[in-house]
Amino acid sequence: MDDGGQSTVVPFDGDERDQDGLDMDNPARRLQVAEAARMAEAVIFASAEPVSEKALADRLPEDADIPAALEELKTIYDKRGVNLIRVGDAWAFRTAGDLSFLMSRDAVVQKKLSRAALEVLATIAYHQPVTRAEIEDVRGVETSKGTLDILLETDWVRMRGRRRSPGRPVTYGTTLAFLDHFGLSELRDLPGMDELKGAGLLSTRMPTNFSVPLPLDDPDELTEDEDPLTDIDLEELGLLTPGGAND
Amino acid sequence: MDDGGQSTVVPFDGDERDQDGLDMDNPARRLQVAEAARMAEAVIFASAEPVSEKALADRLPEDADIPAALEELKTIYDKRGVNLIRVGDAWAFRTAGDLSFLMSRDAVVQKKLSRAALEVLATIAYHQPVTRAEIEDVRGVETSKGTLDILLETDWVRMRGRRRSPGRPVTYGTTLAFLDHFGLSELRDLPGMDELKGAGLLSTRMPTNFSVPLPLDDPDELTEDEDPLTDIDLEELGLLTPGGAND
Amino acid sequence: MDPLWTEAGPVTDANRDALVVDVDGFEGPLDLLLHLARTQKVDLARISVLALTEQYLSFIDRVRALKLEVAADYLVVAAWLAYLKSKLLIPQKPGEDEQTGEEMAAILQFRLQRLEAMRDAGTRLVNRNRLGRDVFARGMPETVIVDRRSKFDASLYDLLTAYASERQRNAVTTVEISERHVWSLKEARDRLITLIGELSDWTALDSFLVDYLVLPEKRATALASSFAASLELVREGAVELSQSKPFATLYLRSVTTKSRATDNSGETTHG
Repeated sequence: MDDGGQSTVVPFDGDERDQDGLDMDNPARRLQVAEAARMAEAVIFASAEPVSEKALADRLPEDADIPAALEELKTIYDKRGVNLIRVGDAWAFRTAGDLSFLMSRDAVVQKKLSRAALEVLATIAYHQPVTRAEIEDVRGVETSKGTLDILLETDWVRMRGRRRSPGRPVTYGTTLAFLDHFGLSELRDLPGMDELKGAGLLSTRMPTNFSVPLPLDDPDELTEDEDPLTDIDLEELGLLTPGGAND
Repeated sequence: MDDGGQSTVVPFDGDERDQDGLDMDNPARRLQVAEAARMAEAVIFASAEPVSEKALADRLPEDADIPAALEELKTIYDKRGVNLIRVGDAWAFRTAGDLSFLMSRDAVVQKKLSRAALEVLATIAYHQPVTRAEIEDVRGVETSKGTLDILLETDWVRMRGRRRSPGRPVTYGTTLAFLDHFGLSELRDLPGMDELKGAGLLSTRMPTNFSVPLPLDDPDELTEDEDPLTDIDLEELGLLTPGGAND
Repeated sequence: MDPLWTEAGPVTDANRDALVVDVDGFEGPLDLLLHLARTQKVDLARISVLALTEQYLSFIDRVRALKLEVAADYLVVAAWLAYLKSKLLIPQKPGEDEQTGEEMAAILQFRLQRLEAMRDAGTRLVNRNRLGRDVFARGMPETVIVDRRSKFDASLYDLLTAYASERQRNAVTTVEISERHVWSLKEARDRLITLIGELSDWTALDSFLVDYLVLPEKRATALASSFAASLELVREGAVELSQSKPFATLYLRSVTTKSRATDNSGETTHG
């Protein structure tokens, strides 16, 4: 609101302005200020940092009355959900103080999955039910427990059961949340080999014995060589506290 | 603004609204809408990405009339330097298009799409959901590597699902980011969409009456080979929220 | 169509690379045809298809006369156009169960118009006010608004590229590149179906294909292999063949078209 400091950057119209600062009775002038305000609004909005009046002057048409435009903008935004505020000698938009509670809910930072986690996730999706050893076969590298833990945490991957084979290894599969997140209506929507090639994601020059498995028809049903997980299994896997009392 | 699709995300206020949608004569209600508008404004303004109506509903008080608030906001910002834009079922503030001359300084250098990629993008946008074979049918050439995958990478194009036909080929469509980038509220806003559809140029097969290339007398009248739009078509055109009931 | 392709995947690929002589930077034969059609300087709906056919064939002849190798795509279309020309010039015998020249010409016009429409649409699209070029988002976002479905972020594209590169990395990549200068007729026909659309009606193409794809001295063997390839396509259920008497012209039509048509009408019948 401090008008005094701004008059220096407005070269010509000082004498046109009355005591209140703006000669708003003149419709032409009013329109001019409104247009300058629109421009300042767009520039400040799009800028990655607060915009100084000098920067605005550089950008707006020469005859733009920048102090008047900023004054008008400030008034417009005063009671709105977003305010125009002064930061040093520059201007920026900020959420109105009384609404900051709306922002705090978004404080959860979205995490990006690591490349390794993405690979394991994709391997599980295509090859399920799949054991950790089998994931390793496909990937050619060992999968750390941490990676699997993160995937379980995403809620996109679940333990399905145990394979009826020596050691009864745990089998992994995907969840409904997985389909939901990736916008698939069923697992079979995952593109097959030809389609990966067609989309340019997979080289067309793969060896003849190369194949991409057909994802399961019904991921909820256990396959013939899978046993369901029992409570004892869950305890062993640390998913259930012995006694089951705690969560 | 099409209210029909939006009602699904606003659970409680259906019965509060009269025929005209807003009972603005009631000062208390007016205040309530103004306050909801402030909150929606703050949330949408704070984000660089479009904010879905669902995300707004998550954040605003339960009794907030979000469609009314958005309607009010849209009107407030209509002539300003920053506009409220609908992108699919999400909303974003964007600088006004007529001020682009001012903004060029902020422009980030964008990778220029190759002619082939642009053709594929247009084919997908206007024909979606479309299979790769159909894209190739339109262009008369195979889609080379580095075309579809580039479009997938820019996040303008996505795999939508599979066609219910022999071989169940994967279908492609555009994303919300596509609408946002090209300033479209919905697919029906694609330039020339109605004329192209009317001329039968958006079908995969030649329409039976194609050999008579006379302009239609009445573009609103269905041609012989056109069926009236079904709900599924409308969903595809983004006119109806998938699964959403019309009110 | 796709399974046929992948079967011969690597070989075809290598071949394609070897054969691609981009005919003056055209993006495929349809692009070339569109370019030639524009030189007629009339609305695409009113071009003379016969003249266009002549233009295209003489263009191909000129390129070949220069002893330049022409990509097979272009030759396949040349074969189709030569066939179309013959049908346009020789009046249809009544009652013949095949596409008339006029119908074929209409298909060509439709495809040219559709391609042009998509090109114009693409141009109009990129010339719109674009985010990050003409219009801008908030430069100083205060928060990221996400639908609180997951605190993890990954797209289907991320997932698929991760999977593809993982599988690619671990696949033993031995690629055999065999040298062939002529496309098999089967490949040619596959491309033809891609380029010209589905051959829904009985179409005699073999002799034209052979004319354009094969050097004169090799025509006899090419015809023989063409016939063999056709039989294989029949066995695979991709096409149907018909011949009225010994040594008469061989007609073929696509089977997929018919089954797809059935499918569109509601029920899927597997045959």
